[in-house]
Amino acid sequence: MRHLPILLTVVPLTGAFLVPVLGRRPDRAYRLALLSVLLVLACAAGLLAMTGSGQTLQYYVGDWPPPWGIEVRVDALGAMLATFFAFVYLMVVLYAGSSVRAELGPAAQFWYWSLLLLLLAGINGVLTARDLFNLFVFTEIASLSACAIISVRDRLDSMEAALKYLILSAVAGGCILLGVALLYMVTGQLHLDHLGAALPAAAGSYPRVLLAALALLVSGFALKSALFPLHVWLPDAHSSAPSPSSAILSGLVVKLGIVALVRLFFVVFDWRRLVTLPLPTMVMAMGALGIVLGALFAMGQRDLKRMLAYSTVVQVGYIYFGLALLDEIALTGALMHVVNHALLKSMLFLCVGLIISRTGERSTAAMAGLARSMPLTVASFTVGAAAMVGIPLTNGFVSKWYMVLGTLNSGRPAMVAVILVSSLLSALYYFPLVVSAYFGRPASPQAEGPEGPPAMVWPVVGLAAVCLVLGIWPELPLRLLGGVARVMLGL
Amino acid sequence: MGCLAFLVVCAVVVARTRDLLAATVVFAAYSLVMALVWQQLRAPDLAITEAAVGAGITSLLFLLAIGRTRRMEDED
Amino acid sequence: MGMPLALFVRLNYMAAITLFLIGLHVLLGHPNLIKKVMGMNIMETGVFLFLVSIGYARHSAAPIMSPGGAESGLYANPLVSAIVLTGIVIAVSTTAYTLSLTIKLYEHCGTLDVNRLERLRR
Amino acid sequence: MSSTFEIASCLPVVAVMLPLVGAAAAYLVGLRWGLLRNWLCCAVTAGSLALCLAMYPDIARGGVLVARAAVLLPLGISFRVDVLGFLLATVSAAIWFLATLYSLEYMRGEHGVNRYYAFLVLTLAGSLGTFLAGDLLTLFIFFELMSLPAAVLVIHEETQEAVRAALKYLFMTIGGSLFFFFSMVATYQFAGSVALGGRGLVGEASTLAFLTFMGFVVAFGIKAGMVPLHVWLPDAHPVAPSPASALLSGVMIKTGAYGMLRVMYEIFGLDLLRQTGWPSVLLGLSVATILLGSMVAVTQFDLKRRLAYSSVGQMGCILLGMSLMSERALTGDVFHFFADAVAKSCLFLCAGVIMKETGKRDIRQFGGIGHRLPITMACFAIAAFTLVGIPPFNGFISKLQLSLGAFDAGMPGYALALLASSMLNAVYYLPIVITAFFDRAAPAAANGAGRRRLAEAHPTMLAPIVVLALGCAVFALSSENWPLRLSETAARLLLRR
Amino acid sequence: MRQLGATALLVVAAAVLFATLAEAPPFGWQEAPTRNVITDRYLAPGAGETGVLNAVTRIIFDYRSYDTLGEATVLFVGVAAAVVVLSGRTGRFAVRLAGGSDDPVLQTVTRVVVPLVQVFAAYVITHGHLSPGGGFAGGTMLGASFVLYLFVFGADRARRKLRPETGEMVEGGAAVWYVLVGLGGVLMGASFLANAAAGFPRGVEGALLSGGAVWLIGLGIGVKVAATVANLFLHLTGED
Repeated sequence: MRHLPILLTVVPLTGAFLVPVLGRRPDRAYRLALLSVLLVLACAAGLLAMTGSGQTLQYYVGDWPPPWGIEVRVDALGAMLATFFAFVYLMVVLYAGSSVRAELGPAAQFWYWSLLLLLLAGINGVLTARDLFNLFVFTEIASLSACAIISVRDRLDSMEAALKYLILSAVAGGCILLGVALLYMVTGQLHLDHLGAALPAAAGSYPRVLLAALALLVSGFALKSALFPLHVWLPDAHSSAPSPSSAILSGLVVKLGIVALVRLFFVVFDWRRLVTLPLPTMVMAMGALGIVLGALFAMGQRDLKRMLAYSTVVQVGYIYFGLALLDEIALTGALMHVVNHALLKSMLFLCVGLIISRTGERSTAAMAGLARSMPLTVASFTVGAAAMVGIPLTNGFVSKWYMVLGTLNSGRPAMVAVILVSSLLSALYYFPLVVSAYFGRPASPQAEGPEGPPAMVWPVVGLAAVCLVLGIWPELPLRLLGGVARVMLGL
Repeated sequence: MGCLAFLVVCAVVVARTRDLLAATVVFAAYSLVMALVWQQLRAPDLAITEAAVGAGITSLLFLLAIGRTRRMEDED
Repeated sequence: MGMPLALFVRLNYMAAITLFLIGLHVLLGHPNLIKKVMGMNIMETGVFLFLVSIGYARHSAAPIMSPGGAESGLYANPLVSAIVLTGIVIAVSTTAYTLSLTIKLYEHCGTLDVNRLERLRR
Repeated sequence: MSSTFEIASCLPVVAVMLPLVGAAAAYLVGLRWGLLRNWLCCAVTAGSLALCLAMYPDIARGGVLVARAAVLLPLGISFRVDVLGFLLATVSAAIWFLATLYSLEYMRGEHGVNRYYAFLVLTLAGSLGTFLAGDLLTLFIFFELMSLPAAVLVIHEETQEAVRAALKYLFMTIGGSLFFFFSMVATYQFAGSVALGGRGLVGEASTLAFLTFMGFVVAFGIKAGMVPLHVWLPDAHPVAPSPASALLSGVMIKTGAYGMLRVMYEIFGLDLLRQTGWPSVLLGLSVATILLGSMVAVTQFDLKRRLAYSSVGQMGCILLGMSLMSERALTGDVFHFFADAVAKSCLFLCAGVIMKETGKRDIRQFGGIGHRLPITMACFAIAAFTLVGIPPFNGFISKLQLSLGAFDAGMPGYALALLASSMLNAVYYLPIVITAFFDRAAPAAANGAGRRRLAEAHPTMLAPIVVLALGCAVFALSSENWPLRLSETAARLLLRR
Repeated sequence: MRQLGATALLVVAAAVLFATLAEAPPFGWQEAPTRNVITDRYLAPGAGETGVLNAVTRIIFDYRSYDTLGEATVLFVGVAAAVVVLSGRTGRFAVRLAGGSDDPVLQTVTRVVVPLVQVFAAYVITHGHLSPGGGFAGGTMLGASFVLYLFVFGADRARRKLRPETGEMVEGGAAVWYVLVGLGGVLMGASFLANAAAGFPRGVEGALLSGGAVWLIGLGIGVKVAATVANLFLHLTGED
């Protein structure tokens, strides 16, 4: 049981390395992927149970104590995110099991599972990393494998989108590494907590170097997590990828930049000193811009997947907005929204994947009158839309409640308008789809038969069910995240 | 000190030149001199690795890429 | 007058940052894909040069210990070399993947120019 | 009656859960057996009416029923039934039962019937929950649970016009709920709790408090059809099937006014309102609502659109009554809730019969239908007289109390507004009744039949109309005006706080 | 427009970075902040705690071997993605490089040089913990020798010598080997990737087999990098 923190990353790695060893057999690779994800979910659930009472699990890799060796630490936030991300991963792998044959090229059939497992390893690595350079390495693994699962689709637009994403993530990687170098130059430490301890002394003699390092790290991770002005790569990347991949990209990969910045903001840099810098207000402004302009773009889209991609830009802006408030309740709300959005957006992308695979059309008009032939999918889409808008009894409402309360608590009542506008804008581009699905006239004659293979439909329904359950009984995640927020803010 | 100047010149040449093959050759030279600089900065491991990987594999990759695409940068 | 002297003492850092900026400029500014990948490599080697320069100390020896284990002289910083080694391998794998994407895109649309690719896709 | 003590009871929880579960059951049953589903819906609505009535003994003794159901968020769902909540919940359950009975016949042969019944019962759960809610969060949740499914009722016909009206309704409702959300969170910020029934949670008179008040005004204004925010109402109500519009106009827009009432007297408190004078905003808006709603109604010739605009007018009276802040005005206001709910739903049900039997929507062609549909038109007349405020009916009592209340509050000018509302009501209701009964228009000759046979509606449609019409009259005539007595107690409770 | 934007970004970044450089610790300063308690332990005289003379290899394969595992994964991801993309359908503008020339001089020289390179590569891999070099450099050289063979004798003969399937299998196998050595530490009661703590024999200082797990991991990495490079170039040339 002591080794659970490291197993989170090692199990998917081993699974990924075993895929080519098993020979070029897609079905074997799929079963291996399923097994690995199940194991990861079990590990994550175990960790969540252990860190439930707020204590954190430290694991020294290679038995070398922190400043010398690398430490892997799992706190309540890491455990909870790992559990929900692993659950989403399980649903997506189940979904992809039957949807992948149509969309992928020949060689991709079995490499796809290896790349998915590598991405999961990268995600878990970032969630549990406690060493700055280790965080960078796992962010690179995640970014590279994220590009890979876009370009597995043997089509021109996927490859072009993957290339654009790859080049921008290389730029981000360069900036982050330079930031790490600057920090190491003035403090000599790489472990997050020791770095945090050494910073005040270094700030005395090298203030500008630290500012440059902070700027580079923030812009690098913001570029990787598509904060507003740096989001240009996201719509192409997430809309041209195969549906299971876009579900993971929008749901999980985008959150890695956010988790990394949360670690940096609250563990390394003393956030009370950050308040004096213009950084929080700048991030808040970019978040607000992301919310409004992203929503306007989303309304203009005719392609379902591009609309969902722009909606991701909005939600990332929303989360950054909550973080930048530097208020305990808003932080709880923002972290809760990281989980909510992971569940919601992956479910919505899988819904759209089902709709596309059944009607063959990607346009928003494809949803007209679909409720009769695809009842379960449209019902889940409705739950997703309701949660995005923040209707009560969905998990979206819970995080919206905490975000607005946090905004008021931090003494910025005017900022509440931004959050409310984001809910209204989400309604403006989600609800017409739901209404047209239930009450519209189907354009093309509906194909008969069930709405999709059960292995594709039930994961979608499962995700929707979890969103509702989180909406009705949110106290477990909230208690955990409340504790994490208090610890981070050092209250 | 001379090597650093050479490196910067190589980088500028790679940036300016139109002919990709020439750029690749200059890039190989750039990697070799970079390996030399690292050896001077007392990092022999990196010197060997940079020589093998930077000059070797990366330049080879560029050559193959140019082989399979086109040589001149500005298209008609 | 302190500025040029301060910079002269840190010549290596200046060179490294210059390489980083040239690489960044080529990566973002040039339309040709292969030129972009070269720019990416130059940018990353720039960062690596910066890192190695951090680890260097005047009159220090390479961090290889002699079996006798006697003297404890001044050695260059080994941690920096480890970091750069990892960085080099990351750079190579990114380059390999980007170049194969470039080759495939060229196969489908016959151009390496990013603007033309954009128009073709729409 | 002055002291109130809290009785823990599960009646409110069961009353709300029954229609919730009933709706799901009705939908599932409805997939196979239509008839069984119809009776199931009637049973469910009747059951919730019975549950509400079962609360009467405790309420009569002055008790307040309290129940904490599930724990949701830090605040949890809680119910708190006092006299006002009980009165409105019982009235809405009764009207829902009658509307369900009415739709058995009305919806025969229509499309999407299964969905209609399920959402009809679901909106009942929403409105009951709103009236019985014990804190703002529960009120917000059931407020949403009522307004969003109502969009499905509005869109029932699935015509292009219905879809547009429903979308407009949906977006305005969501906009309204955002304002409500902001104000609720701000209240939580001020007082650390959102429970109703207190003396007044928001103590200070800061600009944020005013913003919170205006947030509530906008949120409930949209639902209640206050003038600048009423634009969705004249489109949505006429498009919906008649029993649905009866419920929409009769009960659902009342939840908006009810919410405003609760917020004004239990969240902000009487003395804070008097000290800051914020209700004057509501006074101005309600007068505008009365005048504009009634005047536009006069110009409408489509029967349902005229009724919809009349609802806007009547809501203006209710909003006016609550912002006068005098005891008699409040009594009149609560009674007017009751009177308008009964009368307006009766009118809409009659309109349904008229359109179903004669197929005509334009008032000018209503000549002589009084002879063909004597009972319906008689009930229509009674309900119309109630709303106009002609003495023997409920309307007169509430208008009287409201005017006296205006005098008590020292603002006689507003009594004039009430008088104007009655006059305008007369202008657009009475002509309908007159042409229906006394106009020898030509339709009789058109179909050439000898003596026009009595083409009255199906008894299950007529019964609800008659009961509602009696509801308008019997209480005023009978010695023991039960709803009025309850209204007085409610008013005293609200002010005493 | 893109050119203008890039230049503007260049100027701003240059100004910021050069300003901060002036304030950085001087180059080659012997009391720089990075020379602290951490580097003192890394630079322990002799074979130190890990039985490895080369301080950099100590860090790569023992103190921070989790980083190296991550980095081997990055290489695996990069090449796997490249392989997937390259084996897609061929486009209209495809240019195939089968390689290979029947020039006898070239072939004989290659036949002589390739084994030599492989011997040197084997030396570099196995002596990673004693002298500069190590898994990565040696592995790359091993891969490069195969690529030389590939270019001279053509893709088809190279594929006969090393089929892509076996290349991938060796690559995956070596990576799993690395993880297994790590798990070995777990089986022996210490934590993942433990070396001395897990009881791997430190061996005689300076001897070929000293350094316990470090030597095994170096071997694994060498084979993995060689297989990966070979696999990449196999897919870059020849029919797929």
